[in-house]
Amino acid sequence: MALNRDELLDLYRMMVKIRTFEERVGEMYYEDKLPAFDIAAGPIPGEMHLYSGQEAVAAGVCAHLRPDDPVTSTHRPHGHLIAKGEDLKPLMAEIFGKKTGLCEGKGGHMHLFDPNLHFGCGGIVGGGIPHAVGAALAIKKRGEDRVAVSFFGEGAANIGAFHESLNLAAVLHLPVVFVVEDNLYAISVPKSVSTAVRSNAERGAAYGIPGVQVDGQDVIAVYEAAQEAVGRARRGEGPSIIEAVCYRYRGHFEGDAEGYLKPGEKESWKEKDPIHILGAQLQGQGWLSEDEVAEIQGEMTALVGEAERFARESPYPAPEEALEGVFA
Amino acid sequence: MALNRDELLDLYRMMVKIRTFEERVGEMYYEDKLPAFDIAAGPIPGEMHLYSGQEAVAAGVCAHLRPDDPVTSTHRPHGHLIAKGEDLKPLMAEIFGKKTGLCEGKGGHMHLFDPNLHFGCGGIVGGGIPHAVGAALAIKKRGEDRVAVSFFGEGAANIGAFHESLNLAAVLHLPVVFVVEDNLYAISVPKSVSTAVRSNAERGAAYGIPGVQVDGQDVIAVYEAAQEAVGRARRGEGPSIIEAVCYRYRGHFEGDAEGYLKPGEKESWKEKDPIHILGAQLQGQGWLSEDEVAEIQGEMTALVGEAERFARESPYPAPEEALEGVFA
Amino acid sequence: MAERLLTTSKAISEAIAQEMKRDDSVFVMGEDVGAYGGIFGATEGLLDQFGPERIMDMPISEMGFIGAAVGAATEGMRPIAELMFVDFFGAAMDQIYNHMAKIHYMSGGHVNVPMVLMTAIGGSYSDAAQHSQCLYGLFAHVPGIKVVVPSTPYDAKGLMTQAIRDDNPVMFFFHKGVMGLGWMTPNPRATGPVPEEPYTVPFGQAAVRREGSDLTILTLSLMAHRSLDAAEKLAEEGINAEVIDLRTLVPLDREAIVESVKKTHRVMIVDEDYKSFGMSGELAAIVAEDALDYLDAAPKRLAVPDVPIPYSRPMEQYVIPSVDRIAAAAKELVAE
Amino acid sequence: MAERLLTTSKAISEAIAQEMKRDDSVFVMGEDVGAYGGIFGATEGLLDQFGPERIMDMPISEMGFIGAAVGAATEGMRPIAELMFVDFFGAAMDQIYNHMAKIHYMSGGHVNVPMVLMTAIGGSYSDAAQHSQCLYGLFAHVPGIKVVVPSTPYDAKGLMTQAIRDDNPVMFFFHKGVMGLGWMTPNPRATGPVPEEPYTVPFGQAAVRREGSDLTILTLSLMAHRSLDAAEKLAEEGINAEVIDLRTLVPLDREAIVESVKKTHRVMIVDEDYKSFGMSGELAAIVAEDALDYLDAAPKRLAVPDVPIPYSRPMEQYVIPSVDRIAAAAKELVAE
Ligand SMILES: Cc1ncc(C[n+]2csc(CCOP(=O)(O)OP(=O)(O)O)c2C)c(N)n1
Ligand SMILES: Cc1ncc(C[n+]2csc(CCOP(=O)(O)OP(=O)(O)O)c2C)c(N)n1
Ligand SMILES: [Mg+2]
Ligand SMILES: [Mg+2]
Repeated sequence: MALNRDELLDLYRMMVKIRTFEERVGEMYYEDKLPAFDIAAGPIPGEMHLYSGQEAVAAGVCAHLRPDDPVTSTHRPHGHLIAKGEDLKPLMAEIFGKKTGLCEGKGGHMHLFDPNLHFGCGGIVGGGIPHAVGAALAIKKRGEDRVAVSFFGEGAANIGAFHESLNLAAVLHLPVVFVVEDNLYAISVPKSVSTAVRSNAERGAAYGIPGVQVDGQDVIAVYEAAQEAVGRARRGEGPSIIEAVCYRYRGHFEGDAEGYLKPGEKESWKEKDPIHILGAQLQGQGWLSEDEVAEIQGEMTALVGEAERFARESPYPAPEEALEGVFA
Repeated sequence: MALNRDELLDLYRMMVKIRTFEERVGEMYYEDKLPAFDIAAGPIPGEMHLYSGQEAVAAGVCAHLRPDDPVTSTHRPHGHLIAKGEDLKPLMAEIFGKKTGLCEGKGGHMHLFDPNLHFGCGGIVGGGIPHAVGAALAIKKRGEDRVAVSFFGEGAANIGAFHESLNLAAVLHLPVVFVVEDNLYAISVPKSVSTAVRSNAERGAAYGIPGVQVDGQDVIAVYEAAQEAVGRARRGEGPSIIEAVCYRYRGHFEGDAEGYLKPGEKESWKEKDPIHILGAQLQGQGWLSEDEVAEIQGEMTALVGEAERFARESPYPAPEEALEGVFA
Repeated sequence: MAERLLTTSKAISEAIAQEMKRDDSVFVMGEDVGAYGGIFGATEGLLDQFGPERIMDMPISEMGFIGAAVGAATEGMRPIAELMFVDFFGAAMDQIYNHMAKIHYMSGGHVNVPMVLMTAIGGSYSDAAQHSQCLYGLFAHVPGIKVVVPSTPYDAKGLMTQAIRDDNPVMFFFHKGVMGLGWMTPNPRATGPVPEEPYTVPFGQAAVRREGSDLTILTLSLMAHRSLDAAEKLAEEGINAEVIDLRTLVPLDREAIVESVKKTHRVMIVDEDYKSFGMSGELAAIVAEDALDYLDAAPKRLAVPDVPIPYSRPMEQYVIPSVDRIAAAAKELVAE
Repeated sequence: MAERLLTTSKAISEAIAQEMKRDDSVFVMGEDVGAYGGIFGATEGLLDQFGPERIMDMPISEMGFIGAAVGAATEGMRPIAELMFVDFFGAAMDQIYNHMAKIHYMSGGHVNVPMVLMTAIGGSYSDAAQHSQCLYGLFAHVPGIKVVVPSTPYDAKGLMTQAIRDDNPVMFFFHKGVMGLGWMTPNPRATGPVPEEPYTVPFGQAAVRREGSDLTILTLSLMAHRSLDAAEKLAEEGINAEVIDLRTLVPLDREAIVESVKKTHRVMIVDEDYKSFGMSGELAAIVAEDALDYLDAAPKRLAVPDVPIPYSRPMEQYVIPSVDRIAAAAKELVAE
């Protein structure tokens, strides 16, 4: 089922939105940290894992999701949350550690929760996978047609929680889709050093779950694979696994010297940039002009700028608020 | 390669030895515990998981092992340790909690260690699997031709440690054999409730490991599968997984009311008893007379009796010894 | 009408059944919780009443199913997960303490994780190093988990009901020796009066099980039983021990502790957990902080002396506080 | 000749390199320990020296590879495994405490597990609830693990050398803030004199970092640095603090603690771990047990107030003891 212009433009716009957000965060991250880099300094302290380059995965999958579909993400969560429909302001404010942030400054960039969007993430590799299974269990128990999705990296597919989660989802026949983003590395460790199998999609067979590997640079391929998997789950036909092969542009985290890359590797991936690929397709169809490209970029830059302003102008939480909220 | 008479008789004798040991432990376990069953009472206190019924697996696999081949086992370890060549006396004494026990009374039935036989086990499901991988890593690092073997139940194949261990063994191409004893249940939970796949041998594909499922009642089938897997490992050709389908006769542990069994189930398995199967084959070949059957049984009964006497007559450790040996 | 007597295990399963009837979102996940009824009987009879959709046997995958309980809880269900023995927590600890315990806080209070993680603790029956531990002190150390450790059938029912209704993650530690199981060493204190109708016992309120004037014994779970038995012996010798059953460690009834010590001027902590860096240290520290000037003797700690639990009976009995050792230590303390 | 100055991270990697040269059975397993050199530099340069057979990058599977280290150790190797952040221990805890810690004891002393598990601890740089914890108190609670927490480059090298040579499992906790990393907030105490030749620092010997007479500060790791800074401030106001760096929690130098408190009559514990049921309680309890009559004031504990570590800077700075708060608390204590 071919996508129409509006659908494709939505995907395009979403990818640009994510990219614009991430690149701006990446710029601001270095404010007040240089010349002698101090991770604790600046308006955005701490670790920072950005999603630039992988936008097609979040956009292609989340295009099929409703606000009430639970999504769990990782230490690299902004793209998923934006694609899920988050307002950039509270997201940016949280990254700034402000009181107006999604989590009132307690969570930070790796720990973003939005109950309205049924979104959660965390800094522990594999930690979110069982949560998606549990959310799917809740859905099944209530007889709803919601679908849970768990995003995680190819590195996470080697941890026990992956195995236990897929097995549980399969034996309980739950409405959940596992999306592996194979961006080739777990920090510096390439997939070839961490597993002897080519594709994590093939691991589905170990649980009785259908699996497919797709080109994660091609948002349409991701969209189509997700359509099938999400559809299957929504119809009560059980879990699926998708592995999308993609690439992260900015290293594992900001400050990563990337000594482990092969020469020219990143450049060659940038030639397959997911936004450019879709942009070229749309332009080829005559569905996107140069002006529109600029317009969309302008719109997203403005949105991100607004979010930035909101975050900067928001107050910090009072120090003593740290003592509140351990228990409900 | 057909087994000769001596090889088959060795397998037979080993199975009888294990069975005789287990059944005697099972009898003694109830001493001083009845009429009002008290798990803490009697000469053998605590939980007791016996191996009766599964002897073909331990015997068939360990026939290929040398004393210096590392083996890790589970909460149901006696059979593996006996097949590995353990003297019944210190084993029995440990089960009695005596000072002369393998572990001087500190370990007990589920925690048996013998560095001379490179044997270890433990009460945590899946806990021993990574140890076998680590032992195999040590072997590989030293360029030795030893082989590590890990025994565990089909229930353990659903825990994360299984996944992580198989993945690690595969990517490091280690000399290790994973032996899944599928005795249909994890305590009361049947395989169909705990996984959606038929055979854990198929899970090997998720790691790039060859896998095979065999009839665990047929010691020759187990022997042959193990011959291939152990040989592969010894030649440096990497890990394998074997799943042997078998049955435990005495419930999960002593005292198990077995309310979860289907009617007639145990009886029908007893008709496929591994000792009887091999015995009948041997008798059919004219390699084993009725007299020899009785003689072997008599020999094993005597051996177990000696072990029992040794255990009963041995002293308990002094209470204060509890304080020693936390650190080397 | 005669009081109804129940074992602790029946009290727990009754609490779960009543809450399951009251609230559709409550369900149970665990290994052998169905047909088997839970290895320690905490879910006995529930499968027949509620069926396998709500009493769910799990594959052996504690990280997976406890994590799934977390995910179901954040979606508004109220799961009760059973970790068969607390000793297995290491197979699930990431979900327990990085997720179950922290999500509410990390979310800025916007997400609740209303779940109960119940688990069996304790030794004294030769189950050795990997099946005999208590470890409640470890969970009380990491913030975000309510830690409940009942000693009586009455409390077990009321605290379980409270735990299920609580909007926070609650760990519920039942000692195998207080459950009243037919196959454990008989313990008359494991059976007691339990009202049939649902009721709650609030968290954070210690129970003075026995009033006394000569020393305060701070304890909980099976050690509360042994301390009471020891107190009876001590009474015969004219020593009057006050026995305080803490019931919950998080929240902790600091006031009750301090008040009692201010009255008796002597304190002994009886703990089946490892001695160092755990409950006994915390309680002694609290007393030193808040009642220093009232102490006539140094606080005394009786706990497992920082060794794994040995298998063999004489060694195991030596490391887990017994009635005799409690009484002896109390006498020493009073004589100081 | 001028003393050679190293950062703590270089001191650690040097200790590892020297022991690897000395002993073929030593090797390193961990995530990003190879080309990356360890996220906190503890294995920097080792891949070039020893190659990927001995400096082994691992898949993300802490249970698997830490368990494999246990298995390799029982076969006579001496693995050094790195758990990237201590916060991830929950993914491996079963192997750490049910196997690594207990096998020697359970085997009746017949099997050794000579391995080092090194891990990064600590916060103060907005890495939030899942990447900022200390948790050494939790590992000190479970028997069978030696717990080493260095604060200086000199100690880090000597304690690491000792750890590798030790026949027991040793957990080695390096605080990110004491490593002297180029990308962390600069800390002059993270660089210091380190002899080039191999040497050991024995376990169980606290270091008196600063002598004083008005109060004793018991601490370790980054909090030792902050306590020393606070002590300098206090000195300006005429308060003379003795600062004791415990260096190892298991074994613990109980004598040094008690002796110092008997001298100063006042004790404050400064701890970056959670306050309750942890190190600060244990140390206060020890003081109450062994030096009750010498105390002129109740022991004081400054630690993370039982909340997960919040992300936002003002909140994080509020919960982790700072130089100013240490100084203020000390002043209060002395005034009591
Ligand atoms: C259990 C656990 N182990 C290790 C880490 C440290 N760590 C954070 S991200 C990461 C790599 C993750 O790789 P992958 O899953 O492929 O995701 P990616 O970063 O490539 O998006 C590692 C090892 C962690 N956070 N949690
Ligand atoms: C991590 C962990 N979870 C649960 C248990 C409790 N338990 C002990 S044996 C067992 C069943 C094991 O089943 P399986 O692996 O099939 O071995 P079998 O008993 O059938 O030989 C369970 C659940 C445990 N010991 N460890
Ligand atoms: Mg990756
Ligand atoms: Mg089984």
